[in-house]
Amino acid sequence: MSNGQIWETRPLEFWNKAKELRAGWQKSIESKEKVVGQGNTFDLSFDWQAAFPALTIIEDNPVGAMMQNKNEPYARKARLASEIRGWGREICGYQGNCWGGQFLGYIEDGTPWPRRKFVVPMPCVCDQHAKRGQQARDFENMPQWMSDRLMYFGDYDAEREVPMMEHKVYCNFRQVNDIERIFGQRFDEEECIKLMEAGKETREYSKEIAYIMARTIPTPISVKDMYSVYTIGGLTKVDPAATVAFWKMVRDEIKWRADNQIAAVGNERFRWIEAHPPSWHYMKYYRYMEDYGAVCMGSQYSNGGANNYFMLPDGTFELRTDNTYPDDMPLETREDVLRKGAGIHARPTGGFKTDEYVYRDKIVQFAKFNQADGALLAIWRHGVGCTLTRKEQAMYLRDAGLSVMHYEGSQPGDRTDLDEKRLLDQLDTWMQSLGLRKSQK
Amino acid sequence: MVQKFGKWPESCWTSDKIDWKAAKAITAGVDLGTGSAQCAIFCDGELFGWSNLRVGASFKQIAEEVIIHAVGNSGLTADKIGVIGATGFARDNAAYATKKLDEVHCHAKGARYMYGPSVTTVVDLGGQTMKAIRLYEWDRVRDIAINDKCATGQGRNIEQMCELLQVPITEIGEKSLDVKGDPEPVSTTCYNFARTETMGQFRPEFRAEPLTENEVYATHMLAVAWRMLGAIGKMQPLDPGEIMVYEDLGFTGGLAKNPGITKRIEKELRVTALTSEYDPMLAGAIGAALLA
Amino acid sequence: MDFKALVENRHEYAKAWKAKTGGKVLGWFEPYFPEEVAYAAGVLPVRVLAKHEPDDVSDKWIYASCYPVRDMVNQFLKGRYDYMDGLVNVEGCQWMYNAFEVAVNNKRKPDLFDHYFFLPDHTDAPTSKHVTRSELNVFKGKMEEWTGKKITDADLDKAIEVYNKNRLLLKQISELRRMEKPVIHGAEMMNIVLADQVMDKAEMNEILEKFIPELEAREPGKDRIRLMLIGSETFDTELEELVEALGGDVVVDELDNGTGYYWNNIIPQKDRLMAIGLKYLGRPKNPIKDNNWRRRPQHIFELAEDYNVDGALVVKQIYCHLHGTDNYAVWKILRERYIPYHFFERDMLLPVEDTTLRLESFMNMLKPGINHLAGWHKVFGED
Amino acid sequence: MATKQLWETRPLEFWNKAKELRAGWQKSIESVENVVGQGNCMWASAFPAVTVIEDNPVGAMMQNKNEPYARKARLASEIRGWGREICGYQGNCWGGQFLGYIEDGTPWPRRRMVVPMPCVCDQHAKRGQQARDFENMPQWMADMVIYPGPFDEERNEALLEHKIYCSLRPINDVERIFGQRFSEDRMKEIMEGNKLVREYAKEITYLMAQTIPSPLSVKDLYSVYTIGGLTKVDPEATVAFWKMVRDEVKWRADNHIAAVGNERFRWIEAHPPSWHYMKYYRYMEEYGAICLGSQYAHMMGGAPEFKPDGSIGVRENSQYPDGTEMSTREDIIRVSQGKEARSLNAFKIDEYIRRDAIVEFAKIMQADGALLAIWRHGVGCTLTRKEQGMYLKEAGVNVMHYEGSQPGDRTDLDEKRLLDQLDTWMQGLGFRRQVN
Repeated sequence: MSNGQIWETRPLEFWNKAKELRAGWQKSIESKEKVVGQGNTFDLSFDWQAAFPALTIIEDNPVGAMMQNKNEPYARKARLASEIRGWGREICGYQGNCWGGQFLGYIEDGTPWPRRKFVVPMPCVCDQHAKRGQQARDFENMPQWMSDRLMYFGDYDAEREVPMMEHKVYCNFRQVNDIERIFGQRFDEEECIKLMEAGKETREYSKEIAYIMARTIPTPISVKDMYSVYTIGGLTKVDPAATVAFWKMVRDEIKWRADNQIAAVGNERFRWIEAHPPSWHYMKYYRYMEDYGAVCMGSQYSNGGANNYFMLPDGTFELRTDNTYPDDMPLETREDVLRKGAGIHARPTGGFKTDEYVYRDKIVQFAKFNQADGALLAIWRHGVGCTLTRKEQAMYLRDAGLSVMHYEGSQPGDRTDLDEKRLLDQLDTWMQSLGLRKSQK
Repeated sequence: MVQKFGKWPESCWTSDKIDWKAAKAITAGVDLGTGSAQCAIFCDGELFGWSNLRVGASFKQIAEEVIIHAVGNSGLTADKIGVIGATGFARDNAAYATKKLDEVHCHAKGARYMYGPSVTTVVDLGGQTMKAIRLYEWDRVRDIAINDKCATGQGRNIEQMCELLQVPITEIGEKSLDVKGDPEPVSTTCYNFARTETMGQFRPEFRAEPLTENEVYATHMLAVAWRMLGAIGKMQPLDPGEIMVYEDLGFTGGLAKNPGITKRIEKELRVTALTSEYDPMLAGAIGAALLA
Repeated sequence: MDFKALVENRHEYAKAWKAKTGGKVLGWFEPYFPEEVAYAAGVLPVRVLAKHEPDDVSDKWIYASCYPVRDMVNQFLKGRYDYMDGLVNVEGCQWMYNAFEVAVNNKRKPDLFDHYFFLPDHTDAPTSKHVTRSELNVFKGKMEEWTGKKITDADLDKAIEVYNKNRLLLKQISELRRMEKPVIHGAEMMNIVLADQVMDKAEMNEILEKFIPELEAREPGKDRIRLMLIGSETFDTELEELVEALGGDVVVDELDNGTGYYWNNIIPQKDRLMAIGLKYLGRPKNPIKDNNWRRRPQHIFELAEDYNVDGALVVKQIYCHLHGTDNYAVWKILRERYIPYHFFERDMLLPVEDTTLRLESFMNMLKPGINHLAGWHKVFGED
Repeated sequence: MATKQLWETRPLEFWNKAKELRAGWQKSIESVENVVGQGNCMWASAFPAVTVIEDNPVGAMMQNKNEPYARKARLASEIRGWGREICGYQGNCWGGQFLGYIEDGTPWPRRRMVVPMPCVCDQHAKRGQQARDFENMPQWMADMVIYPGPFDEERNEALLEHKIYCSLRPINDVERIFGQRFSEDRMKEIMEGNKLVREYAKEITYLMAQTIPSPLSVKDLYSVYTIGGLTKVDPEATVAFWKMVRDEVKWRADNHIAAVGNERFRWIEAHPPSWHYMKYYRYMEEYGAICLGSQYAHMMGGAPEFKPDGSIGVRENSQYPDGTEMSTREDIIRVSQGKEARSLNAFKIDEYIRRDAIVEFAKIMQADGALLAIWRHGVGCTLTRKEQGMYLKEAGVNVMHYEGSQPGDRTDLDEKRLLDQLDTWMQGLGFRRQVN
């Protein structure tokens, strides 16, 4: 091991498989046979879009993020195309990038922008998600469906849940019926049941990964590895069976690394969490921190599985059960199948951005769960859903003994107002004030 | 016996290979139209027998006869048929029917049986109504357009024209195609007015060349075909940007046997219709049997 | 309450009203007629309805035109409307104008009052409201001259209040049809609106105020296919009854004399006539008044969405050229918003076999794609 | 002269000029520099490059020239919802728009705005909508103001303001949207030219009415009557052309040059036949029956009427005196519209204000008979034909009806049956055809 390195490190095997799956997703967007729609059918904790023979649904998050990550000049041109049409500095970067491409009419390699044919909702507390589908339909006429991310404060309220649940089921039921009617593709209920099983299995693996990552020192993987995995099967749609196999492979490799003390960062001395990725073109700041031995454990955004763990008064962590019906539930009609997918609770049990409404201090539990020493909370100028409570969360984390730092920027899909050099200076000040020094290589 | 020009010959067939006594499920479909009535009988999903008769004076009587002719001398009787679906204008006269079905879905299902699963546009050219149906790849109707209220320009009209012009209904179609170019269609398809206008076309009057007999038939066939295009076209997307694809087109009903009409519709829709060995008039009855 | 009977005995009702009050009855043709001014003069405004019977007498005067217009003239010439003391028509459909003019030219009473009210087809210009106010003023003068009674602001206020209340009650009933399994179906609702157009509004308000609680106490009906009716004016409820017999329900209509008749109310202001004028200029547009940037297609879509319809019936009287010309825009909005629809033409006579074939096929076509939830209890047997 | 021909006949010299002007109009529609608008208004020529076309002449020419193309266009309209109740002109012209090409296959000249053509006929009121329903473009609307009875000062005030606004608004908006400067002076020239054209047309109508034999028949008038009105050509050329026609007609009247050599029966019509079947005039001429046209054909001159002193004139609205000072654009429009909101000369207005005016028209034209077509659709053209037939019969004019769809649509017009009817009518009055 190189000098100053405490644990053994090793390249990740699942890395190539992840790249291959993402490439498959990119091709599916440009495919001609498939009917491409904007949105994400993740509202029912599984992906019913795959139950249609030739349908692909894309949310503009991954599209906008990849544009920013891969081709900043094209992303900047796209954002200008959005700005001159009235989307100024207040619009989420992903939205500005993706739909800027639509206004330009071509993607980065010059080929025509793949037009969307319909819009399904991606229910999310973030307003930009709620409004995003409108843009495709304002640009040209296409069918659009809407639904809601159901929200109320406090504990589970059975009375408020009943009409909310009917609303949730109706919105999905209507999308499936109308897509079948309008695009002439038959919805396959059997396939849909298989998808539910696959969705459940994938979620189990992601919970295990989150647990291993959080509770093992040194952590077997860091957030930058998680980022090449975390959307597969969710925002980035790939073949369901491949999704389950991939997540199993990732869980196995991480478990093996944890058992054999293979570390993501050789001289891990400081574990820190974040609220949100940096601007996607500037992932290298993780490596800069790793020079100090500071490994990033990720965020409630990247480690979805961790959100199911809740801290008990004695400091231990309890895994809350899933929001599903019994397995032997009768499934005679399409409505039954979708009702089972919708789960028992209309309101989501918790997780990224939902906590801003329901458990405003959940980030402390996330930090404790990940045995973090510090937190780096980006405060974005726009992207309302990603910035809502960062300052408040910082106060809760400091009360819990963590060292917290903020840095300013626009939003992960937009590099405007992010002074990269100044960010590195801030990181130096932060680390050195905690007594850490960069290891000389 | 006075020769009937405007009548399609009646026909029926019963399979001698299938033993209906061994069949687990016998279903029948009856299509009681305004001009003709059909029946189709299936044993375990296989076509056992069919009949295609003219509707005489009484619908009740034809409802009975159409089954008798379909079973032939196989000994099968109406009460032994488990399920009978009735459709068509006079479906209420089939007292024995266990289920009443609408014509559109019956003709669609029948066309799928006759022309195969690829058919997506079915045009039923009936005696009094004309139905244009668009289907999904699976058995579900996507869009329908039905001719205007009155029965002008339908099968009944052609039958009357054949009586008037003393030409058999089986030949008027071919003859109407045997012309150099289609002259302008007769200006109306309402039979009462078309009669005088058609007669007028034989007269050499005031700067108008008299038409040959075939050309007179052509003027009438084109007028009727043009009227049907008005209904079929209503299923077309509103703006020319998306011209609807008509490739898999199947004709059913009596006028499907009249090339003078079908060829002219195909020419205008730039498509060639699918063919089948079954008599297109049976589509309604076959569909009713399969859907019952 | 049998509203259909009220519509059918409208002649007897009007005669009884005349006997009881000694007032005059004023027949109107086009639905843009501002009845409030006539009501303020103590006159009973009554809509001239058509019914289907051979138009043997009117054929001499009118060629072509839609059938209701021919039948209105036929009934007028046969004396069915002798109890009407006056006729008024508003600028609108020309066939309707012709019915009014032929009736006036064949006065069955020497002193038959007639007036032609010019409400601009171009309803959206800033000057349109001044034209309407001026015409209202002229009409008010004519009413005063005809009835010999001065129309004061108080009379106008009272009339506005009665009519606003009437429209609100009708809308109250119509809102009940937005619920799943509504307690009132299309035929009964249309009969209520037709009765409303041929009766004294004050009397009708009392009836409706008694009727609404009864309605709200009713058990919800069966789960039916929810249809919307778009197209020419109707004079009877044969079509709605046939739809209900086949398992559907006309939950909302965009008819000129249906929802269009009671959709918006007069917002009182100091200048009463301007208030009345703005109401009629602002009501849902009928085809001749829907120009420039087209408000009718958008209104159709909003009704379809509010009442959660599964499909639309676009039904037009044969030879109704206004709704004929609007077909393009109506079909365009229905196709753009992916609302399935079936178009057909009708006459006053509704052939049952032919229409059943259409409606049954259309409803069977809709059934596989219906977005009606069976609901929680059906799936799990719990309540 | 053919045997038994009573008067000398001579081909018309203005015929070629008329064809040339019509061809110029056709080219102006297809020109790319022009902003082509649907509708009809006097002020269009005061813009440097604006052409307005009402679909009447387009639909009529399609029916007259190329029936298979017109039939295909009407089918394209029918499948989009315009059935048998829609005026033939509208079905033809906008059917061409749906098809996307005109009869020779070249792309259909797209309209880019809609200006109003105020007319009592509902189809005119709704016609502009179609262009804007098909694709987005600016559209302006106006009303044909009507109220029965004599001139009503009180009603006229608000109606006149409405009429002025609806004329002024499109001019201002066209200038703003299409960036073409409206020339007030040019507008004044057009108004002058228009007055002259109306004078000439009025004289032509008078000469046709009051001269036996008539120097001109309606089929000649039909190649002239829309020039400068529905068929917009250069204003100066319009005035010169109408003067030329007036002069030739006056010379023919003075020298007893007849349109129909053996004129023995003068008849009027309410409306042209289906435009593909103009030959029925010649068929009647073989009986010596000359058609003097209809209020529609004579619309350029205005509606003729007997003045109180018995002389023949044209219905007049009270106008501003000549030489009224017109400094602003609004002044010009006010003067052009006159002082009366309701225009007595508007075509088809008789159906509202003087349903028996056709009797006066027949007397002025010294007509012996009237052939009133009753159309199945085209509401404005058919509204009162049967009633007018009754009034004419009471006035001693011999009336006959024949059925059809509308001049732009030959559906339901049985040509042979029409000729049989004409034979019965003429032979019933004792005339025999002289087939030379």
